[in-house]
Amino acid sequence: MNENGLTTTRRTILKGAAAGAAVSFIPTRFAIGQAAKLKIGLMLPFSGTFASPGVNIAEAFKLRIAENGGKVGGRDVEYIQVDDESAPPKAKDNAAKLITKDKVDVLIGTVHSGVAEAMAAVAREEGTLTICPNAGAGKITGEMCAPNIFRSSFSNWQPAYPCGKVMINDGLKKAVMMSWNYPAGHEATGGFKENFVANGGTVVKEIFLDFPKVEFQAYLTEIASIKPDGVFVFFAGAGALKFIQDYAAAGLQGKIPLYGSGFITDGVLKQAGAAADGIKSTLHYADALDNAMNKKFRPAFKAVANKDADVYAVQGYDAGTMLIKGMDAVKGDIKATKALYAAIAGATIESPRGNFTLGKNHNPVQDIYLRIAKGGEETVLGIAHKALADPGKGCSM
Amino acid sequence: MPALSRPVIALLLLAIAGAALFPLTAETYYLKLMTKIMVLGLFAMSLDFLVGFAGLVSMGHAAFFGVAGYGLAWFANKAGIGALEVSLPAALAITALVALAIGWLSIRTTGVYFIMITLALAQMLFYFFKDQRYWGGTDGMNVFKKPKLAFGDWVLLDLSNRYVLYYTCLALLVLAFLLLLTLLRSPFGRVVVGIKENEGRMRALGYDVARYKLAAFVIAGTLAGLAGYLEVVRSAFINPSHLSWHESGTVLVMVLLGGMGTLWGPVVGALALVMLEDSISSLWDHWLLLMGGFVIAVVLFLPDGIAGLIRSLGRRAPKSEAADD
Amino acid sequence: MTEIVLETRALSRHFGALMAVDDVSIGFEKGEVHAVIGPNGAGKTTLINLLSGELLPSSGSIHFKGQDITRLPANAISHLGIGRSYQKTNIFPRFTVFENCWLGAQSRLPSSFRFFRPASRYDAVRARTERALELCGLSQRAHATAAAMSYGEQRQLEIGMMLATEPELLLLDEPLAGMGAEEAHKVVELIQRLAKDHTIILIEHDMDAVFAVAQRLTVMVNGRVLESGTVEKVRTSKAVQEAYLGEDEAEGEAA
Amino acid sequence: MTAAPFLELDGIHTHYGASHVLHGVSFTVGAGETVCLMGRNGMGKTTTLRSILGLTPPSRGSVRIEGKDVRPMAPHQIVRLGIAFVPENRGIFPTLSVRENLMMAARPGRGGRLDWTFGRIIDTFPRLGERLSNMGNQLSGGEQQMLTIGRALMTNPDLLILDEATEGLAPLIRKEIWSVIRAIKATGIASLVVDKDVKALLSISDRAIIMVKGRIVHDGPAAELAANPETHVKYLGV
Amino acid sequence: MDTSYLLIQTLNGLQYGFLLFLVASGLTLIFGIMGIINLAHGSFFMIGAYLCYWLAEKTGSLWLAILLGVPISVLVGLVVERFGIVFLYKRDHLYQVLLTYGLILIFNELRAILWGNDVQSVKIPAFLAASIPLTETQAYPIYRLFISFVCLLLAAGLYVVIQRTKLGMTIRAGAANREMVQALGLDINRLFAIVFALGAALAAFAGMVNAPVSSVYPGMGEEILIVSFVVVVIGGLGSIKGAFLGAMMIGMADTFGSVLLPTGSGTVVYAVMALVLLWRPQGLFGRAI
Repeated sequence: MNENGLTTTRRTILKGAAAGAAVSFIPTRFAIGQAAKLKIGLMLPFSGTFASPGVNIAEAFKLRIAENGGKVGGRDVEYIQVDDESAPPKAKDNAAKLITKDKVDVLIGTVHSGVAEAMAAVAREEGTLTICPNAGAGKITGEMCAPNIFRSSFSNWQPAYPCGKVMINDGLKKAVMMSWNYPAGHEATGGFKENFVANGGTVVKEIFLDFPKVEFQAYLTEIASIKPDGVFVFFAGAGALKFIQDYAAAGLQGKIPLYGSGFITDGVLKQAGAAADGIKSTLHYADALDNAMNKKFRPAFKAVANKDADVYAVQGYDAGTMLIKGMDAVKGDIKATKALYAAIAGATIESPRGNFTLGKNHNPVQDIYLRIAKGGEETVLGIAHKALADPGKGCSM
Repeated sequence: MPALSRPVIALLLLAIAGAALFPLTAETYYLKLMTKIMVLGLFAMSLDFLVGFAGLVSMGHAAFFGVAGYGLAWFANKAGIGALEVSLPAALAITALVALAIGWLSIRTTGVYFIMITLALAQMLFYFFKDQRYWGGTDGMNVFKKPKLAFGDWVLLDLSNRYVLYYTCLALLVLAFLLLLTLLRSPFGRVVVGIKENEGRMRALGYDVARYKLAAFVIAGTLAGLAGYLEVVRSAFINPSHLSWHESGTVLVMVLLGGMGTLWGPVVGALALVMLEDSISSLWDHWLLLMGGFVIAVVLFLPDGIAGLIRSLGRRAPKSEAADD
Repeated sequence: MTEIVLETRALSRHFGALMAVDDVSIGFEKGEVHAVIGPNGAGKTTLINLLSGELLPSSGSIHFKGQDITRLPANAISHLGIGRSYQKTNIFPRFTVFENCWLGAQSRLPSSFRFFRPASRYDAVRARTERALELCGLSQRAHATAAAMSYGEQRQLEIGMMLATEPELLLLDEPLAGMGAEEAHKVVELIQRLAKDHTIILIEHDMDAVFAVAQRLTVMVNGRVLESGTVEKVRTSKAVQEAYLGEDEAEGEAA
Repeated sequence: MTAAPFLELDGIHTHYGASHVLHGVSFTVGAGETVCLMGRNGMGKTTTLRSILGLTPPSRGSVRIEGKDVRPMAPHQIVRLGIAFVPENRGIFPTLSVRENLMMAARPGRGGRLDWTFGRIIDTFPRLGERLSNMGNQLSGGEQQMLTIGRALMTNPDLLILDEATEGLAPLIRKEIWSVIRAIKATGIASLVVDKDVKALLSISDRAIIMVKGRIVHDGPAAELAANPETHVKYLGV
Repeated sequence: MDTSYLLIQTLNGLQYGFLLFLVASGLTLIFGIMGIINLAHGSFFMIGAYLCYWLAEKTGSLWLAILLGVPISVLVGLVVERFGIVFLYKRDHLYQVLLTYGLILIFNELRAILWGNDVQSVKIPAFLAASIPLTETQAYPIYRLFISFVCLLLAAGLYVVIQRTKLGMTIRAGAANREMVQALGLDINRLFAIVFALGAALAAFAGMVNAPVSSVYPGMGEEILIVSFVVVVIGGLGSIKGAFLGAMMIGMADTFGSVLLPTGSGTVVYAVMALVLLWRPQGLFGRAI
């Protein structure tokens, strides 16, 4: 990209640093006697609906760096945190500020898909290494994919897709899908529908309500009158909790089985209690996963964050691993972009969710688990889909 | 009618010269910030024409800002057209039509009704873009393909270049200012200003007041559309919040802060507000608390805005007033 | 000269239960000065508001030169050549006198949807403005701000703005209201001058002024026409004597 | 009659925005006295009344009620010192019924005096009694005027201020209003009356005041003025 | 669409309508009597909801929360009136819009400081948490019936206060002619304070009873404010009757709109408003403008 070159050159001149191109192995900036700190911008929601995922990601990411001796590729790190408020309109300015004013070397973020897309757009333009630790917007590793953009989490399509088959396997052929009227909702329900219809199911009704409204009553009334075999939903956070409670209050729990992308129960299971009993969901992680990494990670996270780890924490942790793997390969020279990106893309990431690799479009290729909720606990029923890769529609890389 | 005294003209010329030289010294960040300020300044100026001159207090001005933005996004993303000579006129034409429709409905009312109806109709458009999957819902659309003005291989304007964009915005801002000044001095402008001063009397003098108000509304809306178009070029992003009533409120604050009925005041208002946000927001999470207090303080203590302040400072020379009598 | 230019037929307007104008039928003749008198609240101003299109009648109709103008808006009526002045000074206070009259004069352009040429270069409008200023006697004050002028001058401006629209029929609502004797005299002279080539409908309390300029009178009480005709006819009307002009005596007897 | 008059204006100046309307107006109204305020349109009569009530506070001078300066007070506090106001435009509440118009104003006078009750008002204005459940805007002009006066009396005032109470009314109704005012005067309530009907005014007033351009030009016994028609012809131009 | 389905949706529409009425009636009263256009009115709704959440957490009881919350919101209303709105009585609507816009920013930030930006939920009291089964799958939550009932009760109470009491007469009189009310010896400032506090309390109360079903979130005040504007514009500014009718219309339009036309639900209420205005620019019960 023409523009990237221009920007980088220009900034280098402005900073009056040694001509960058000639000394590509040496970190460009020096503090007294040692390599300059690596500036990491954490652009995450620290307030609002997604504050809890935001905080968990940040804590787990820092935990991973701390486990690595507080260094990345041999360089000390400096964090610059920005609360993105999950507000897409502010995203461009926030990201641009981090890159052009604060001059971060790496950008980590974020939870909200719309914000992440805006971040990715700026990152593409400015050529800054960016790792997305949650937002599942298909575009980020689809039509917007770029050599410098990675994702440590999932695509919205990914955890929902296997659920279509799961419902068919349970003998349910007539489904209602419901989500918020926003791209994440459309992508997730789309993934479900793709697999559900392909295996002989029919979606009788698609309900999309205003984001982030949680007034479900009118729609639950409608579901009750349609009487489908099952309901598939994509909701997250407080909205998910509210949905589970309202679903039970409307008398539908146990009468019409409820399925969802795993976010329906993640992080709200304790509060939902019995109202969540029987909900089946598919996700690339489950708290109860039985592997060594997970058993090590969960207490470690609890020790620093003072709360239980969840899928978001795992994704933040893995973002740290991805950065470390890449930077170690280039010994801390962030300017060696080609080698850096290749190292990340080719790595096998040891994760509490089980090891995964990155697909061509820089999205994880990972196992999707089937879980069921009961009495405030989630039980893993098995793997719903092994090593599922996002199709990465529209990505030409 | 907008009287530009000599010191004000001198100040304005100085400001334009300063803005023209600014990119020579600025870092990318400040270059972009200035571009943003000019775009918002244009937006505020268009609202000032409506509020400060035509006397129509609209709380839905962001609707036009957003519609034009979506217009550009449609051309770039859905139709794949990057030609400025297509997308700009088309986006402005759509905006003008929308302004005509909203104006036609709201002009029939006055005062508080007008405020509420413009607010509600803008909100209707907000939901239109928010609810339709086609427009990308709350996540909006990213616009990577920036418009270009080219004849064959000869590229006249490539707005993906940040310097070109900067100077385009500056030029359009100045042009819009001159256009509105010209309008205000024309017979049309006299009528518009007369309506603000005494609507009933204008009617009795034989003016079909509603038509002039509607025309003023459409002109202001279309200019807001120009600002919206540039905003999307600048940020490469559009989502429903560009049409939200917060946006309408903020731009109204810019108009008041800068000084109503001056055209240039609101640009100063935009500058002040953006700089304030830029400097405080990173220091304090709850900077909006300060902002709220600031807005209230301006309403209570500086009702004529910064322009009023400048004018009262310049009132040392009573000569010009004596000349009037 | 008995051509009727303006005519009301059974014109009524009520506000709630209040009959402000009640079944009024008057014909105004071309070229005459026709005064409408009556106590405050008799419905005179409401009548003017109906004639100028600022109020819609509850029933009845208004005809101007044979055309039914009952439902026309005020601006359309102005364009037919009917101008009005207001009882309560109704000007553009923050504009200069010149600008005030300019707006009247400019309204006679076929349209003011002219966006680019500076207004000041429309010479015909300028000429009309200056003529109106001359007529109402404010040429010397053209550049004073309207709000800063004396009450009497504002009253003159009130008429000047109307004249700038070059109407053929004038509706004057108490042009002398609140004026001192000298100022009043000037306005009476102005009305006399205008009377030569305009039809004038005049509401006025000052009886001396009314008798000085009017050829015909209509007396209204409680929204109804009590009497209408030549000055002599009204002066000698028994009904008017009792109900209006002579009421002081009636009160005196009661006392 | 005590030493201090009930109402005393002392050199008040009042502005409406930039225009200076009253130029040092001074006069008094004694307890139980009926005073009329005359002058042509725009001479400042209504402004004088509004200045007394604090609705348009004077910029200079003082207004005293029973010797107490009321200038710092809010209109409702001034009124509660025993004044009732019948404004020029009548000020009927159109969305309230006749009964409600009267009831909302009801309060005892100073010292808990309750001379005027709902019943007595209805006795005084039998026509209101017939229309109790009608809304204010369904009344004729004369009925509205009676309602305004009745409503004023419901506050049991010591001073009744009437601004153009007979304006725009048919002669018969006017007569009725004048006789009501006379009856009120007979009960010992002081009044300050503004009207255009000079003869009627002079016949009921104890004292007459004439205003020209925001100044008092004449203040004397009404009978004296009635006997000297040239004075009022000069100032009032009738 | 069977009858029980229609019945439930109608109940949903009515319940939303009643809630809107509580908010809109305050808005319209404040405008009608004080001439103030108060953008911050929605903030009282939000404050009510957050107070309810906070007090319910502290006391463990929704009832106690409402009992304590109402006087607090009255107090907040009084403070806002005395220290903010009071400066606006003689100012242009433009300044009213801007000052109350500033108030919104302040309220939102204070809320963020006091209670954070998270979405919170309030528990429905146990004895109202059940549903009334209508068919095999359809049921109607009792708490929603309770909301409708309470709102209807309040609306009736408001009607009685306004139509039958001396305060009500004074309020109606003040809406018609502010100066005359003063001239009759009634303290208009006190009346303003009462009306403003009453409006604030109604909105806050609506936020409280609604908190358990809608949950509590930052943007809730502005959301309801704008819909309330629509209600008031439809009903006619200053008219309580109009506000009631408008609220019912919008409640129904929104509920059925979101079911029948899910992706156009946001626009439905505004389309209704536009239609009403085409027919009557001053709203259903508004005075001619």
